[in-house]
Amino acid sequence: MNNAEQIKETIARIFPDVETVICYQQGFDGLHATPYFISIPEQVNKLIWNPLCAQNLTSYLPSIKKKVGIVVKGCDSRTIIQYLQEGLIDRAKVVIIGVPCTGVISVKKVLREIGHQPVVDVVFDDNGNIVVKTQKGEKRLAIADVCPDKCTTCQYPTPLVYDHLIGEPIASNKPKEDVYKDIREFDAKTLEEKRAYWEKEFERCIRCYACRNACPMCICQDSCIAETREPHWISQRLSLQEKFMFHMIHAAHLAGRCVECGECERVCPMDIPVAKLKKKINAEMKELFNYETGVNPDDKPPMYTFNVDEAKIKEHKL
Amino acid sequence: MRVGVFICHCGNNIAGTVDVARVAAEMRKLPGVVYATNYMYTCSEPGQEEIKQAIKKENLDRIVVAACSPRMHENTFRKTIEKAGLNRYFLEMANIREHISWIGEDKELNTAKAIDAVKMAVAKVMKNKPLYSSSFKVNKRVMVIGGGVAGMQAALDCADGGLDVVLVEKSPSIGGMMARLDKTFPTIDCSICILGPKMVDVAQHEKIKLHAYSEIDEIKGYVGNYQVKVRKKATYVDWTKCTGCGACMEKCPTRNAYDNFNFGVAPTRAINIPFPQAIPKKAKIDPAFCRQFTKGKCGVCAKICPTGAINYEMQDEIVTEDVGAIIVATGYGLFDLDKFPEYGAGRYPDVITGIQYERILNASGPTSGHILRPSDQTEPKTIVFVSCAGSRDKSLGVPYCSNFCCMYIAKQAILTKDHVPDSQSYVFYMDIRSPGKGYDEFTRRAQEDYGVKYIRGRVSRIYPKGKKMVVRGADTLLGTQVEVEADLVVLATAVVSAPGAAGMAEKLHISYDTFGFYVESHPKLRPVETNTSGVFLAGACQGPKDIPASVGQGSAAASKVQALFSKDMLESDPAIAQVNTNACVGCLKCVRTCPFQAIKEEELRNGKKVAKVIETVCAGCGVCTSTCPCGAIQLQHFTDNQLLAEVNAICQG
Amino acid sequence: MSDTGYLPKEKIKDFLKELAKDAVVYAPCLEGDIVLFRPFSEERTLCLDRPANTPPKSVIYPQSETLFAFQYKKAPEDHQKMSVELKADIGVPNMVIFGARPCDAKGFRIYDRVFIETNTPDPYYRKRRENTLIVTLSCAAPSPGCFCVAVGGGPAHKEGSDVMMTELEGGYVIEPVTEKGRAILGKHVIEDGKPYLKDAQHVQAKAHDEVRNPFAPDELPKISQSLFNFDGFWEQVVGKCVSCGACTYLCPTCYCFNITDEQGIGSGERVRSWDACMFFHFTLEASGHNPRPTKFQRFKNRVGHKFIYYPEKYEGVIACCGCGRCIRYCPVNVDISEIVNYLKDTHQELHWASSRKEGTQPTVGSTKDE
Amino acid sequence: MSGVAGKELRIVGFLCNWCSYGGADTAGVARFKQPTDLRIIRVPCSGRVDPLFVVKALLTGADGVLVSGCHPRDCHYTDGNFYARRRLEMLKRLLPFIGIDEKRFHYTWVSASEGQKWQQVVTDFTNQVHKLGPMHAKKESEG
Repeated sequence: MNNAEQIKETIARIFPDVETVICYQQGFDGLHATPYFISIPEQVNKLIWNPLCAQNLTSYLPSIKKKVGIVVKGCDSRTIIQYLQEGLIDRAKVVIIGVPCTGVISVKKVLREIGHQPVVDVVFDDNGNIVVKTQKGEKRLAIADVCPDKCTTCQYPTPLVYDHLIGEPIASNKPKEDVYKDIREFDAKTLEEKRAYWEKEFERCIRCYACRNACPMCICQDSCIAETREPHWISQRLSLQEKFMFHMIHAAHLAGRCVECGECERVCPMDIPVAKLKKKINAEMKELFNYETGVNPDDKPPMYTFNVDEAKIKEHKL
Repeated sequence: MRVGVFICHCGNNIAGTVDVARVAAEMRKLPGVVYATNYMYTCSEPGQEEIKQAIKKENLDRIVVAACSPRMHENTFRKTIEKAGLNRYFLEMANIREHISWIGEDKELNTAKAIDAVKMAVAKVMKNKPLYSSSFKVNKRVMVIGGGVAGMQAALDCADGGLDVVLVEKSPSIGGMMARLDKTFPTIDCSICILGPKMVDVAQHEKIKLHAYSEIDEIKGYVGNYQVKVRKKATYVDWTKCTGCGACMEKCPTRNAYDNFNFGVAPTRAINIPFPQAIPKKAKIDPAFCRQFTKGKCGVCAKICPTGAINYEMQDEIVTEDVGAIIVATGYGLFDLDKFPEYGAGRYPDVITGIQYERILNASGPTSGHILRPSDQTEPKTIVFVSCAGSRDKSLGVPYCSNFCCMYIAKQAILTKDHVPDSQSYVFYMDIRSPGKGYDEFTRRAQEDYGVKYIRGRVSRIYPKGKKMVVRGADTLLGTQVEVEADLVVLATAVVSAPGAAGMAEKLHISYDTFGFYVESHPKLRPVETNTSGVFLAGACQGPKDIPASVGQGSAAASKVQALFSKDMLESDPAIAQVNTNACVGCLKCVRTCPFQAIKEEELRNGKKVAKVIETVCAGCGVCTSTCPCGAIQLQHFTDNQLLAEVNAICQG
Repeated sequence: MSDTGYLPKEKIKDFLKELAKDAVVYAPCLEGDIVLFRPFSEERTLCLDRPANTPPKSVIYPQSETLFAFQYKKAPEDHQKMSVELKADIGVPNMVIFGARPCDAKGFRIYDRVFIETNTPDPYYRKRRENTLIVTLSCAAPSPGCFCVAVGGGPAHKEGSDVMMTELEGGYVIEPVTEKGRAILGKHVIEDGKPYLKDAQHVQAKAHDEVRNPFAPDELPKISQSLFNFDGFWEQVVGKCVSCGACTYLCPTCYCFNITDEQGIGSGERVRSWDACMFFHFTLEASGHNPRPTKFQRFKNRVGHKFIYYPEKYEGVIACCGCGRCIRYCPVNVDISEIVNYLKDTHQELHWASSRKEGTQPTVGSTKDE
Repeated sequence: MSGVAGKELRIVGFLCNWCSYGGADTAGVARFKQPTDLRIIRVPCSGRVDPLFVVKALLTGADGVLVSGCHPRDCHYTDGNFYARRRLEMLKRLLPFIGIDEKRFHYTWVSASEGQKWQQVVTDFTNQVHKLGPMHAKKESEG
């Protein structure tokens, strides 16, 4: 793939300025890409770049102290901007290789299409399709049909921040007003429906914290209050109440910070739509403070600032 | 853990509507509670003694007192348990009086609610940790904001007590409202004659530093260590050179400048000294009227000034004063006349306010003490005083009594008779409020000796008829309509909070009520303290007050400051934020939200970056705790676990 | 009665209903797009065509269980006297796990050694284990990432199961494994399976050949201690790990737990809940010290536990059943079989050792090709 | 267990020490009668109120939660209630999304001198929660 070659070339050039480059390599089967940490330029030959490279690699940045190169898509770049807003990374220590993206693949959606069969081979054709071969035959799927939900309303296909751009920038062709359409539709349901929905979804949660640990903005990690006794917000019981509370903690702590990368949902082994809560809050942040996460490094996350007169917050009457 | 619970009857205040014995019995069932009792007056000496005895006898290590509001007696009981050897933070109070017995009618429900409240307190106290104050140095300088009579008294008392005082006055001269009054009730003393010497004392006191024509820009810090930014407004006259000779004022070609001191009764010059006894007696230019500023040319004063003090280029100057305490004596304002269209105030020159009439009565006023009405400078023979012009009127947003109008109306009526013996004064009143020493006698004198006619009723309308003003109102005693054709009408306009009072409160972090008056710590027992430690109140900024009350408060506030400064070191409130460096991930979101810049970044020996609380600066609000996603920064005494214990006690039972 | 039974596909629901008469039957059911073991009922959709997303371990070893409830009691005559009343309930209904896979069933054998075959058996686990009948379905084909044959198992491995079913076109051949399982053959809907046994054995053998063995030609992987103890190795291979608990919570052989007292006012419960060695809090000590503060050390422990410590203690048995879930559902596709493969390769060891000596960064990716 | 069965619902109140707790005291001193359902937790500042306390209360047994602080600009700690306003508004808008009626949660500003307003707030909010009924019993019937 052309882009892959360009990325490889660029990576070769930025060594030894950086000590590590984070990119992708083939995972355990043809359908999975996995993060790839390169520390010498020769390793670059195993790098891959295709629509399977869905993971947001930027999650690793705050924990890496040395100078690092990283491959980012448009959506991933919002995380970097959010990190900059919150002062969580040193921009000078990151070399960003930006790659404009036309959409990635949701492995979960592909698996659904192929009946969860082990894959024998995966190829991409020139018409935006992924061809998945299994023991039971071959399936040709349009990438647009098996992309994560976030891609369907993507506003930022081209990285918003980068040091090297691979290929030409792409403009979004998705209507801006559709970004929170799903949220509005869900919100239109009755309270009982919504409550029942979440109870059914959260009941499956096994508290593995994959959503939290994969979340680039969950900066607490080892100190997460879901596991501590000091403070002791939730118990070790596996009740719905505790699971619900954990997801509310996750959502509340991401208020005005969630970059909508969808990692939490992508990694959930129980298929819980955990990103939805955060997206709802983002929709409100947009409405209340005209704030969008991860687009402008000079913005202030809305929960850490205030206006003496809030234009959009009206006093509630009883 | 051995918790002791003490349920107070508060006489019948609590026991009347709460079954206190049952509350105590329920508490005895709780694990951890080894002692629970009820007592008639827990705050009384024997009541406190009982707590101390129980701590010793039952070996109690945590105490819950269920009684009145902790805002009332938390400190009392903290001291009690401290005397018995417990850390003061091992006390929790359950407010079963203000929040329960006094507001609920059903004894069963009240009792159930009280049981919950005490249970919550027990749950919390079991999570409490001992906290220890540290001490810090006090800067024994005091700032007094406002140079009226209350502020002057406070400044003088502090200075006489040996404290360095910074007095900040907004207007060009100290003296405040009292300097404008003619005589004072009930003695008919000359106001400026008794105030003048005090003003001079202030000016000459070596311990008092005066910033006149200055305002407060910003206040930072905490008790013992405030940093106040004072804006010295540009006067365009170099006061180090100005001798107050008045030559500039005499020669100033602008003769229509608004006279703030005289409340616009007559115009003044664009450069002026407000009144003869002004302290400091210095000139100042009003750029809104000065031709040099409005037209760009004139310069007369600059030419005439013998010391070359005029400086048209002058800018505001900011000085920072470090002080340990602040006395707020910012006084009051007066109700806006325009809000009485039915009284024609503002439209008819012969309808004036009480304070304007003071200036007319005053020998140093624009009429040199001759009573001349503004419209045609003739001597009025029939004068009508309207009391409660705005006061006690909910519809105007002033439901309260303005405190001293009844008295000054009587005084003005008496003075009117003295000045114009053939005059007749009428007073329309709602009630005569004259509760002070010699006050009632005074209002009677006005009626009995000076023939002032008091009409009980409200004025509905005032309108002109030829050269007269017709005052129409009701006489509720006679049950008739009355009309008086007056030459001059004096409105006793309502006392309101000083302009900008709310903004000042916000700078000081003190509370103000709906009307902009500052809220004292306790309406009975802490009348000059505020809820912000180191900030005290004096005078009418707290509510309408006459001169003796204002002076009394000035002295009271000064004595509070003296008491505060009697120690070299103060104890800090240990209920401040604390960082668990193991849990802190160094995201520093707390640094962003702390309203006091009390958190900074610190690097540990292992290179880990964490938040650090500057103990003396932290005010204990807890914004950081609710900001911190990992619960690493906890406001002591209000930690997540302590509040969760209370939530759980309610929700899980 | 024949030794082999046969369950025609159309009678599978009747069979489950029959089982449900005197037991709670947990079966793999479709929920949205995933498959979970749920108490079976008519409304649920049975899904047997792929392994469930979660193993059935929570049926016998719940993710969170109350060991006992405690309540503080005050003596009515003297409120200073307090006692604690404990209540433990280990009453467990009869249960059936239907449709477990051989790897899932083998997982219970890993637990049995820890919770039952010891001087201090765990009453909670034992009771559940004893009351549960495990009806396993052999795998006709491998699933993504699975490698049971490399760790002593296989797609029709019978260890841990009470009954083994093998799918044929029209039904399931039923082979009892234990005495407890034999009772199945007496159920109404079960027909004689003898005529189908050969077919079933053929299916099983074919499946066995299809499962990958990452450690081939070794029968069981042998781990090189020096490489295992080299920190740099772990930093390289698990740099991408996000340290979540998906691998352990989905693992049929992970059994580490935490015990906490969840206290209310005056009462509470002692709760045993799964813990995950990948979590920071797993080894966090009260002092604040953590002997395994990094994800590298934690991952090393996970591999060590499964491939070194457990086998050392229990006669060489590897505490991994090769189900592949930790690989399939890992957020970043960390592949334990790949890591173990590195660890057993002596060439790798030499390479790692030399890179350590030179003080350079050892690199996994590039050496794999050599 | 809080709340007298059949007569009361469980309402948790978080009141800032300087304004609203004082306002509730003022109401008490003036004997302004109020419904008894409310259980008050004193916090230094409304800025101390993590929205998660509200969630925790609502998920574990409260039928309603009330947060009250100083009026904007009148915070004892200058800015605390400005943060509270943003956080609590966020929560207010999130609750219906998870199926909790936003009317079960109210945040407002009551100063230490506003005893009467406090009485009104407590009365109105209690009535509002009663109109919705118990949250947790309702949940059981739903399930």
